[in-house]
Amino acid sequence: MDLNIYDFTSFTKWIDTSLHEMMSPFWVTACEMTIIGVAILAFYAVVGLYLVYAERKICGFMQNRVGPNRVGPFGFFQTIADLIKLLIKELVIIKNADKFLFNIAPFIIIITSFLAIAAIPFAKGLHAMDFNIGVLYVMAVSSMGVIGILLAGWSSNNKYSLIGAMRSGAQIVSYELSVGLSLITMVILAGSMQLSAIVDGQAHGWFIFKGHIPAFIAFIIFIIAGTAETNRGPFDLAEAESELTAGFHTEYSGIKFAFFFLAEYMNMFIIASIAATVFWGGWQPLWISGWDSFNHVMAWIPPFIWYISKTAVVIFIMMWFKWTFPRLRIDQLLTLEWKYLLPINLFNVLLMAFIVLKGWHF
Amino acid sequence: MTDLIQEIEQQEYIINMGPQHPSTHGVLRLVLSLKGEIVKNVEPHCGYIHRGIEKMCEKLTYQQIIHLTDRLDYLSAHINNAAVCLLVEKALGIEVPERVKYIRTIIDELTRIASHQLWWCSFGMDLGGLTCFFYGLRDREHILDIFEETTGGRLIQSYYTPGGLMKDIHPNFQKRVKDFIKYFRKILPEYDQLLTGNVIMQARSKGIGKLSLEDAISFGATGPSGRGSGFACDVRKLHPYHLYDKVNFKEILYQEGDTFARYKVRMDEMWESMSIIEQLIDNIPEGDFTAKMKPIIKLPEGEYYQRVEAARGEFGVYILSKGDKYPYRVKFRSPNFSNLSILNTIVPGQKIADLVAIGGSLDYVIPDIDR
Amino acid sequence: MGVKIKSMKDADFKDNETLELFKETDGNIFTTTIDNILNWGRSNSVWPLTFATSCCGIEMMAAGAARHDFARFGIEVYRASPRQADVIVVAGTITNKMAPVLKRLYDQMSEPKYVIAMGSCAISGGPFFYNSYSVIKGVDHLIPVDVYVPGCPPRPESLLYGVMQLQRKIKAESFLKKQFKKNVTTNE
Amino acid sequence: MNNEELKQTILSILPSAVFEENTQFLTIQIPADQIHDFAKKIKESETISFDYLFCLTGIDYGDSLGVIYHLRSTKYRHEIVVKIKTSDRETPAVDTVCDIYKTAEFHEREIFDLFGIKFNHHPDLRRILLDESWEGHPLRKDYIDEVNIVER
Repeated sequence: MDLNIYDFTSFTKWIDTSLHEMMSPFWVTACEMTIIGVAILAFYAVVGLYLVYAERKICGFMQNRVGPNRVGPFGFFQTIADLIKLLIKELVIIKNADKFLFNIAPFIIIITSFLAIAAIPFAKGLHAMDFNIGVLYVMAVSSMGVIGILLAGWSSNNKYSLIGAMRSGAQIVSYELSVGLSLITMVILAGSMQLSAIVDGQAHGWFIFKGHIPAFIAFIIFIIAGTAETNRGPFDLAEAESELTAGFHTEYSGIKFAFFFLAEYMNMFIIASIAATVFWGGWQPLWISGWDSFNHVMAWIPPFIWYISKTAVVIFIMMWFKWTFPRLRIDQLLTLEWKYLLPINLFNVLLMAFIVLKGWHF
Repeated sequence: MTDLIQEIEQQEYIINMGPQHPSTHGVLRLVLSLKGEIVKNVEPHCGYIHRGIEKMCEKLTYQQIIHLTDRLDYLSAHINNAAVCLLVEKALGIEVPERVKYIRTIIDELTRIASHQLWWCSFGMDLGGLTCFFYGLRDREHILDIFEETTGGRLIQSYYTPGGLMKDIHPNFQKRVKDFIKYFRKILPEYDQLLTGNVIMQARSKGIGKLSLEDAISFGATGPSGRGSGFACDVRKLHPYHLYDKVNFKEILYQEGDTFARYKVRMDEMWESMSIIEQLIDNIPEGDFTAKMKPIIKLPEGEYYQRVEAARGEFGVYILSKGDKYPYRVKFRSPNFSNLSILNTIVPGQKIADLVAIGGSLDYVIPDIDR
Repeated sequence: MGVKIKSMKDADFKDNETLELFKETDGNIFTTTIDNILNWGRSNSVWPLTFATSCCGIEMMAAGAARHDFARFGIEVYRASPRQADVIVVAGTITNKMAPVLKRLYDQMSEPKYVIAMGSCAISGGPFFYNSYSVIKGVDHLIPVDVYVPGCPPRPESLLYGVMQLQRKIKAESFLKKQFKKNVTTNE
Repeated sequence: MNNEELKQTILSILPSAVFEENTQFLTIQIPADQIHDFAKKIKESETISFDYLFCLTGIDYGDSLGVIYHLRSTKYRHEIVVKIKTSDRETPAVDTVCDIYKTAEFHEREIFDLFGIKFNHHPDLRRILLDESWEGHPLRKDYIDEVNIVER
């Protein structure tokens, strides 16, 4: 496999060395951090906005409608118009709300979703930070968002918000287990927690094919639990429009509401990209042993395209869930996790360990 | 410390659902006492859309009352109008032409299907399945198209008048109705695929909100809400009007009394309505579309009561006439008002999400409750 | 603002130059450009509140559904929380008991907010004008109305047209000037 | 059971019942203070078993107020109309039947709201359709509201 043409390592190295020639190491670090920060911020904004747009178009497609089509070609600038509107909307100050917590909650949510992006490999060498415990980091950071939800619900001084926040707390704490265990299953197969190493390990076959049965089970569980972790339908109990009006963000207006709105889509993106990275080989092209010319053609498609399209497929599946299923009730939600997903998952970990020990994987 | 815990345990968490809330289907206000997620007590507060229609009717002629009954239960507007028309015709001893009876039966059943479609949308939406909303409304538009061609209106048409109809049906009417039946017979199984067979939907509706037969009778819960508990209350069978004694149809009865039974009753009723229409649509006889009526209707002195089977249950009109052109007292027995009163019996002990599902399965139309 | 929406021709709707003519000309180019961008965003993203009292509500639902599809104009997101909504479509009769609730809902909405009175009940009391003891004769007794959509109930197309009129009205506004004026008054 | 037999049975339960002529349903007038006992008897009676109250109407006769009960037996499918009249307009009061027919709870609240008839022993007699602070009872014939009503 010749992937060197798409290797970003030398490019980043070159930036690093040329910066070192110009300034002192302290300023180099500062400069690099700024570049990465700005790049990720831009990426974040674009992805967030266009996920909202994609969701509207997809739900329109599923509901026999056209969706937005007046603002720009095919309504392409619809979400930008929404963003401008939300930016200049009044921020309502709630009487008797806990002002400090009320104001800080949307930032906690958006920062946690922001942090998780740092660890995700977009292509070889295109990595904000390559932790050796990448999987653990992503899990830890993305589950911190629940603190923001809890604070938002608690500080709003609104009864619906409080119920929404409590539901969300119970839900995320439970489903965190399933997300973690299904990732652990894959870590056993990969033998590493470093995301770049996990991706490298899939150069000759994605883990979902390599790990066959247990990997497939882990993938299904990960998708279910991941959907639940992002508070999306059919697990959108925290917002539950028909029950709790708007759930934990009932009292938020303007840009603070936009933060919640955006963070939901970014969390979905993160879950989808982890699924793509761990199960579907991240930026690695499709590789089938023996089909050399086919593999060669696949390798010519840039890794970033591979990564984005895999993520898009997972996101589409998650949107499909939302627009098909009715919502679960809170006790059914917890039953599903504690009585079904968790035991299956624990068994699956054992199965995977056994298969790896015996070397029965491909 | 234990005292404090006990005191907190005793306290109830009271929330207001409504008047502006997505799942109360209008401006109903429910005051819920919660304990965690479990509803301890629910107290309906209605009257937010009480428009005083009964008082207004005392200053209106019988032809004018039609326009207000439309606006009671706007989803079964035609059926409500039929009640007033039948009452006036009965009081005056007028026999309407056979053609009118056929058309009225067909339009009533179309109204019922349209109403159940809208119920299906909102029930799906209450459960959180937003796509149902668009499927149901998409198919409802087909019925509204038929109505629009014949009556000129979409939602509120005032098509019936005492003695007959406002005008004759459109020449396309029969063809379009047949087309619609053909189309809808194909589409209705899709509804089942999307919602009825769904595991989540079944888990959320089976065994939830059980209404016993005794309670259903005692509360006067009629329509699909009553028939889901095995209460044989279909006015079309008990006191046939229009042509319901001539057509073959089943009264849908389920014994379980839960949300799912009420759901199934409505789904099955759509099939029955289609079969009723199919029996009639080809046989509409030629003739006048209205009987000869005097421009000013004066009911003979006396009391009259007429009931019809509206989409949500038994709709009754009580009129006390003193021989004037205005009625002395008009009372509408609205099905939703009685159906609302069962809420505090079946909800306590269930979760908030169940309350929403139960509310959806009872299918409220708030202006019908408040009049 | 000396703007009369009615005097605008239909073709001018897309034409920003005509819109500028309607604005007072004392603003400089910079603020006008920013205003245009802001107004473009605001007018293309009008989120209604899920609020319906009676029959008109069904037509509002129909307007959002598959055939008429509100979403094309960016009016897709029906918000259940008044804080996040931009426009309250008063669809249906408002009674004396409902009036304080409606006022409160309007107050809970965040600025800039608009009101569409949908249907003759909301405009004037409609069929319940005479002899009714509990109906408010027009919602403009309670809250300021921007667009009236007549009909009983109005067709979904009418509602769409009404919302488009609201979009024109937003486009002719000057957001910055309004903000500036507000600040001046609060400073005094 | 036809109307004639029904008449006999009801007379055996309440001899003082007065039957009206030429009506759609079998209609009886009974004294206002007997309604609770009468309703209990006709509901529990095995032979007539009126268990379904399908309409409960308040009415203003001018000199007095009245309540009309439309009853039906789901078992035998016969119907009856029971009418009572209050003695005066100022302090009208009748006994509630909501312990017998649960649907009466809401309907009686509505009648209390619109006509001002007080139902004794009703568990929760408040206004249901109008505000708590509303003055007067709008469906009475002598109700005047110059603020809200535009006469035509």
